[in-house]
Parts: sequence; structure tokens; C-alpha cells
Amino acid sequence: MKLELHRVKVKKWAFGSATGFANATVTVNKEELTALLLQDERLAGIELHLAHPGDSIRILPVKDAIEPRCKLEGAGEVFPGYIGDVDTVGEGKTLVLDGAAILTTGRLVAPQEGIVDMKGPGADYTPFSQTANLVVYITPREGVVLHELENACRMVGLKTAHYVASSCKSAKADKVDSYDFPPLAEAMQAHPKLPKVAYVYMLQSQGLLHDTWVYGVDAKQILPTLISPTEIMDGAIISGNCVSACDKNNTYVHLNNPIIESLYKRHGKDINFVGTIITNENVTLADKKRSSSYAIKLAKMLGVEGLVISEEGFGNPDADLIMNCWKAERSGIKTVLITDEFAGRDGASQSLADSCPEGNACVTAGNANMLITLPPMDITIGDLPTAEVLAGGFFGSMNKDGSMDVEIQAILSATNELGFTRNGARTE
Amino acid sequence: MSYRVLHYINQFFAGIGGEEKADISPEIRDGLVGPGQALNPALNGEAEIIKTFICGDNYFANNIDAVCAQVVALVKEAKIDALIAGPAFNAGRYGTACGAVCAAVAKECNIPVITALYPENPGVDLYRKLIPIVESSDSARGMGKAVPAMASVILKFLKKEELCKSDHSCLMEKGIRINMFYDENGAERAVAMLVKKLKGEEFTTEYKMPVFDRVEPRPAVKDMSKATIAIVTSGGIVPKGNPDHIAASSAQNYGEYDFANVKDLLQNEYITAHGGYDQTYANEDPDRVLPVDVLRDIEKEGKIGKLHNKFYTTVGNGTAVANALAFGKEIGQKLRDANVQAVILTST
Amino acid sequence: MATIVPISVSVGANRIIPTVSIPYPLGNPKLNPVEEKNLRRQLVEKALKALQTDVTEQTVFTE
Amino acid sequence: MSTRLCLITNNSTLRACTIGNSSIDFSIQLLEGSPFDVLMGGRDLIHQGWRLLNHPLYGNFRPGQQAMRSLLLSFDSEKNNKATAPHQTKAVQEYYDEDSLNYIEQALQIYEPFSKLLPTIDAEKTLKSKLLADCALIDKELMHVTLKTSGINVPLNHMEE
Repeated sequence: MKLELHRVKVKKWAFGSATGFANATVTVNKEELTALLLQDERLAGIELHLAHPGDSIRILPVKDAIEPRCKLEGAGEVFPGYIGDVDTVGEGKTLVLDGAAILTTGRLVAPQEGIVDMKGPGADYTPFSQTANLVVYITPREGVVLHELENACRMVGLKTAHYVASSCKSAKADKVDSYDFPPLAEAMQAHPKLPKVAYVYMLQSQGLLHDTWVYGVDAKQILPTLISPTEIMDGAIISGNCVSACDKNNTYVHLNNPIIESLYKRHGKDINFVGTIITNENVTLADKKRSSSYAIKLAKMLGVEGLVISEEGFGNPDADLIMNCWKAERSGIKTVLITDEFAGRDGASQSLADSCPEGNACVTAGNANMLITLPPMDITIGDLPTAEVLAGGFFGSMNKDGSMDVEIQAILSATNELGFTRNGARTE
Repeated sequence: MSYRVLHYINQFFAGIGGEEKADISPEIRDGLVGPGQALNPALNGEAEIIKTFICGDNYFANNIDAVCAQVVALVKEAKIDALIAGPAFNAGRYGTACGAVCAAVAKECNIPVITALYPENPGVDLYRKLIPIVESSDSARGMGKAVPAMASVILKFLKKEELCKSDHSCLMEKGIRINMFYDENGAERAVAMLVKKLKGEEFTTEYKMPVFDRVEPRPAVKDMSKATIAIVTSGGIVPKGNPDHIAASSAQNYGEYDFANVKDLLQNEYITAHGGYDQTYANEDPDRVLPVDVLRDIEKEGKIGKLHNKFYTTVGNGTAVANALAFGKEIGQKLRDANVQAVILTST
Repeated sequence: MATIVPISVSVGANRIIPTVSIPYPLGNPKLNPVEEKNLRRQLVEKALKALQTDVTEQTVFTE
Repeated sequence: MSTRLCLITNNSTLRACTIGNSSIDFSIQLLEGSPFDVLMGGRDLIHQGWRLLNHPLYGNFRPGQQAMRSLLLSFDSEKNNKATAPHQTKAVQEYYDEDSLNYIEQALQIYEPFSKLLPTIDAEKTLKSKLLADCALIDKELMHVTLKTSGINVPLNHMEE
């Protein structure tokens, strides 16, 4: 499957009369977008805000981050199952507003966090302090059940991203990246001297606010399967996951999966990147056994010698990660795991809940319990944690001067387990 | 004005004697004693050992809190700026004493401390997270290397200067996870690691999963009817009242109890301190965890030479591996000193 | 002597005797006192036998 | 087939769960306690041969951020009887499920440092506090699949009725 990503470099957002792109700026017609989003009666109100790198702005709790994309050529539309129909995507040409992001916010449930600071020490720990952000603050309608609200919020993010991108189709690409993933028969013959490698992509799938969707199908209900990286670049995988902010994969990082990027960069030089296997992280132990055995069986059927395995979340998914690891290693496939750590505020506790001796090659995105003090910001977009949440120690502590002491666990993508950031840890 | 340094050493390095003098009580001398004569010049005039605190290893082991309090008091009273303990190399009780004294002084007086231990020394795992420890060889032959390293590190702490690369390389890992920003993102690091692993090249994992080391199996006991057998348990059986306050989980110590004239562990005389299982059955009959009744019968029938008169116990519930390692080494040492030939280790 | 054999294996024990249950490794409250002590005796004798057996690798003694 | 199911929870909104197939003995232990108490209760059952059906660390919250915990366990009497026949000398060891033991011990180690800070939850508190009501709702959602696949009917959210 061949896909070209036409990347248009975006520096700024602005509000104006017509939605479109000109000299590195995306202009948005506020009324038009608001009206489009309010067609969904589950929502009572929509507010649009702009946040650029360096602004004294704090956004929380951020529910999802999405990169504006739409198809230019090829079958279907981005975000199949939601915006596009359910037919296979991942071929042709896709427009990408590079450097821009849509951040949805609005508190669905009390214990929910996800901080993005556009400036200060907190900005170092989230990739979204470096993107120009259109922030959509959602006010749900009273009495709508949580399931429906969660779906409504997810749709707001995807509709906004698609609406903005499709209004900029005429923009000229600053950079075109092309990706080519041949059919398996061809892939297996290619680069005979290079080791065949695949990627096991674990998707959070535990239940409401902890879910991921593939072509609109809830990942809890899939058996592990093969997917082309180009389908992922067209939004085949989207996030409904609100917890925990530091290591949930929002839609933005699914679209821009850095592991696929790194594997593709070495494809044909050091490795033969033959496939991506998606699998889930369910709550029931039977599902964990079934999915980990099924995913590793697919890797054996592909005849790969090496696997990168990325986890999403911690605790419960540690069990799936460890099962995937030892099942692969014991069938002769070498693995590297990417995870994050919960080693306590003093960094002295056991980082992972589960372990196996076969896990001798690990990359980590750092210790999520590290405490950090975030100075006050001039503007806050979204909802501060309720007093009850703060009292219960669910979030961290607010100081009199308006600053906050929180663990980086509360910062969006701070310890992202796809290895999206340069964050990590070492033993001292 | 040079910094005032206190030096802690044991009876052996003070030239007083070996094992036979291990029970001597603390003695404070002015100036340099033993290894102090090599340490002082290494401080090249910027700091000076003005007092030496000497204590027998056994005396320390039996009066840990009291001796630590005495050292702390001396540090305050003599306005000491830094404490150097050892080097203790691979001496188990001396290493634990150096670690304990440094930890107490660091906590109570908040002044720089340093010691030097061989990696296998039990003191390492007990104190590595609390104090800086220079890695030394397993015997006094390593004095020449350990002394300058300790001097260089303690001077940097005193002058509040950054540790240099060679300081870092001679200090032992604390085992604490510190966040840092790498040059490449995590994905690139992972793919690079996989390429190396596939080629069979050397790579360093960013996180080591806990792996337990293997031990060589000991040869079989030749004549059981002449052998002294000891019993040790992680099931937490202790005399009523848990005199040594062994914690129900994450135990920080172990107990040693004499049961020479005990034929059977009776309800209400022995209990379990273990928080990891329903205690009803062990409290009803502690023999269900520590089989004293059956072993006494076997001893009477002459099937074993002798049941060692002391049993060792701790609580194996969420115990830090480092602590368990240290307890094991110490208990093993004590049983060997009491020439026990074999041990039955029970756990739940 | 331990109830959870796989853990004893993973931590490197060389001579392992599987025992009855976690809350009562060397007994069984469902038995009367005589039977229970007899069960304990069997288990301890297995341990002594294991101590008199040369092993070259980690060995679980079930007999 | 397992003949007994037990749901241990401090989430009162699960109180009204019922079993579809009446031949299965289904019991609910509704604790007035913290998540740590629920895990300890689960541990004692596992030591008696019960088996976990859901992972005790479900949900991506830290112990201090989730007031509720639920464990669904099953007891396979056939496996248990075989192992614990008193007079057997050979199979002396009682049955226990290794994975369940492994996961419950890991969970307890992670929850232990929080054990004194976690709130004690009861039905009345859950109704009164918005935060606890949200926690209860999320907890029920996360347990949904496990309960459903074991043939247990989960009551509609009382807000929805």
C-alpha cells in the first residue's frame, strides 16, 4: 500500500471570516465551526480558543489531541468509521497540517487530568507545548449519560480536525513523505540479507474512558490482527482514552506513531520491516492469555526474527506486555519493550508491576511519579480539578500562589510509551 | 581553615586485635589511627582527621542505636564537618557498621559522609540508597585505591563542588531511578536496541528487570546422624509480642531466637508477624510454619546429630530484594560461625 | 520447603520441597492432630532426604 | 465448569448484580472498606484455591486516584477436591492458581504504600459524593465485560433508570 503525506507547515492559528490556509497560518471561521459542532444535541456549548508555544496558557483536562488531516486522493476519508466510511484507507495522498493540533477539553468525570502548559517547566514534558493548538472547550448537555458524552467529545475532536484540514486542500505542501508497504509475498522476498522485524502495537482497551477504536470497532472486541502503517496514518486507530494523561496514546500520537517512523527509516538498511500487529489489553485474564498468544502466533506466521512491543498504560497492561515478551522470546523471537515507570516519588520503588527474565531489552519513557511544580499561568482553558478531587489527593496540590505540585503523570504524553518524546530515566 | 573530619574504624584496623577483640566498647582518640594515616595526607590539607572513633564489630552489632547515637553526639560536640568510615572491604559486620554510622550521621547532622565497601558486602544493599559508597576490592590490598577515591569525593561534598567523572565511576549505584532527556526519542532508541540485539552486539537496557542470581548447589550432607541442622523461615514466626517488631510487610530486619529447651511451638507462645496470609492457622499451631515439634522427635531418635539452638525468622511479604539479600548473607554467616552443616528454609 | 514452587525456582533455590498451602505450609487443619503431625513428619523427612541428595541443578523433590 | 463465583467489591452500585444461570452459586461480598481491603479479601480466597477472572490492577488510575476496586473470582471444586483429599500422601499440595497469586501479590505491593491513605467507602458515601459516584460508574464500566462473560447481569446505572 502506497501513501503520500503532503505536509503543510503551520505556525499559527487565527480567527477570521473564512476557514483556510495562507502563509503558515490557519484561519478559522468561529461561527461556522461552532455551528457544525453544535449539530450534536448531546452538547450544550462549544468555546474555541487558541494556544501557541510560549503563551502563558494552561489547558486541562485535555481529553484528546488530534492532527488535522484529510484525504487528497485515494479511497475513503480519514478517521474511517467516524468521518470516513468503513472501507480500507491508507493509499493515495493525505493532507497533513504539520505543527497544528486540535485539543479537546471539558471535564466528563471528576478524577480526570491531562495538563498542557504552553510555557514554563511543564512545557518540557508535553509535545503539545510545541504545536499551535486550536482548543475546543466542550460543555456537555445535562442528563446525557457518560457513554454518549464520551462519544460526543470524541466526535468533536475528529470533526474539527477534518473540517479544518478539508478547508486547506489548496495549500501547497512544504514536504511530501511517501510510504510504501508491499503485499506480504513481496515483503518476504525483499532484503533477504536483512532480519525480518514486526511491531506489536498494544492498544488500551479496558472500558469506558480507557478505550481505543480501530475502523470504529472497539479494540476490546478484536482478535489481534495485521494492519498497514499507512492505514494508521489515515486515522484507522483513534483514542477514546482519558486516563492516565502521561501514558495514554491520544489520536495525534497514533497518527504520528514514532515507532513506525523509526522502523520505516531503517527499513531496507538494517531491517526488513514486514508488518504491524495490533493487539489489546483487556481486563479479563482469559482475554490477556488469548490475545498475547494470538499476537505472537501472527509474528511466528510472518517468520519475523525481532519485535518491538509498545505498551499503553501501566499496571494491568504490564501483564500483557510481559506475556507478549516471554511468549515471543520462548519461540525464538528477540524483543525490545517500550514502557514507562512508576518508581514512586523517590524513584526507589519497583518500576513495573510484572516482570520476566526474558525482558532483557527495555526502553522506558521515564518515571511518571516524579514531582514537578508548575507556576501559575495567566490563562487557564478548561476546568480546574474540583475541590473534592484535590482534597482526596487524586490530582496533586494547588498552592496559594496559584502554582501546582503534581506528578508528571498528570501531564499529557509526559511518559508516552510509543517513545514519542526524548524523556527517559537512568539508575543513579 | 581546614575542614574537621571524624574517622570511624573497627578494632582490627585500630590495631587492637581481630575476632577475639570484636567485643570492645567504643573508644575515641584524637588524631590519626590505622588507615587514618593514609587518609589524612590524601585530604591534602583541605581537611584534617581530628578524631577517630573506634568500636568492636560485635559490640556495634549488639548496640547499633546506642553507638550511632554516640557518634552523632561526638560529631555535634566536636563540630565535625564530615565523617569517613572504613574502608571495610568485604568484612560483613564492619561494613554494616560503617553504613549504619554514616546513615545516622547524614540523617541527624546533615554533613557529608563516605565509606568504601566491596560490592558483595551486606552493608552495600542495606545502605546504598541512603549514603554514597565507594566501590573497593574485597581486602585491605585495595587500600591504595579506596583512600584517594574517598578523599576526592568527600572534599567535593565539603566544598559543595560537582562530582567529576572519575568520582562518579568509583561510587556505587544507589538503585534510584532519575528522569533525564536523551538525545533521541524513545522509539529511535528502541529500534536501535533491536538492531543491536538481532546482530548479537552489546547493548545496555534502560531498565533492568529484577533477575535472581543462581547459587551453586552445596554437596549432600554425608552423615545426617552427626550433622547440626538449623531452621530458618520467611513465614514470620516470632515469640509472642514480636520483640524485634518485624514489620508485617516490607521487613527491614530479621529475628534470632534461642529455642534450646522448646519441644513444641505452642499457641500463644509463638505467633506469626507475617501480613501476607490469613494468620489464623499459623497462630493456632506455629509448627505449621516452623516444624519444631517434628524436628525435636527426629533429634531424639538420633536421625539428626543436633537441632541448632537458634532459629532465624523474617517476614517475606513485599520484602525489598536488597534487604532479603543482606539478611541471607548475615544469617548464613552466623550459621557457618556456629558450624551448622545444613539448613531447612520454610516459607509460606 | 515452599508452597509456591515456581517462585522458589525463579529465586534460585536448588532443593525444593512442595508444601501444603500458603496459610499452613507444613500442616492441614482439616486433619486431626495425629494425622497432621504425621503429614508434617513426612514433609520434614523429605527435606532431610533432599539434604542428603547431591544435585547439580535446581531440583523439586516430590517423592 | 466452575460451580462457584464470588464478587468482592467496595462499589455499592454493583450490589444488585445477579447471575443468569441459577445452577452457579454466585455470592457478593460488599465490603465497607478501601480498595486495599478488597484486594486482601481476594488474596485470602486465592489462598483457598479460588481463581481471579479479572486483573486486580484494571483501570489506568493510580491507587490514590481510584476509590473503588472489584474482583470476580471463581472456584473450581473439581480441581480443589482432587488436591486436598486429606489422606493423600502424593498430591499433598492444595490447589492454587499461580497467575491469580502472582497478580494479587503484585497488586497488594502497589496498593500497600497507599493502604493507610485510601478512603473507606460505603454505599451512603458513594451516593452523596460526585467524585465517588463517578468512580463507582467507571469501576462498573471497567468490570462490565468480565461480569458479562461470566453470565452476571449488571444493573443499569441508577442514574439511567
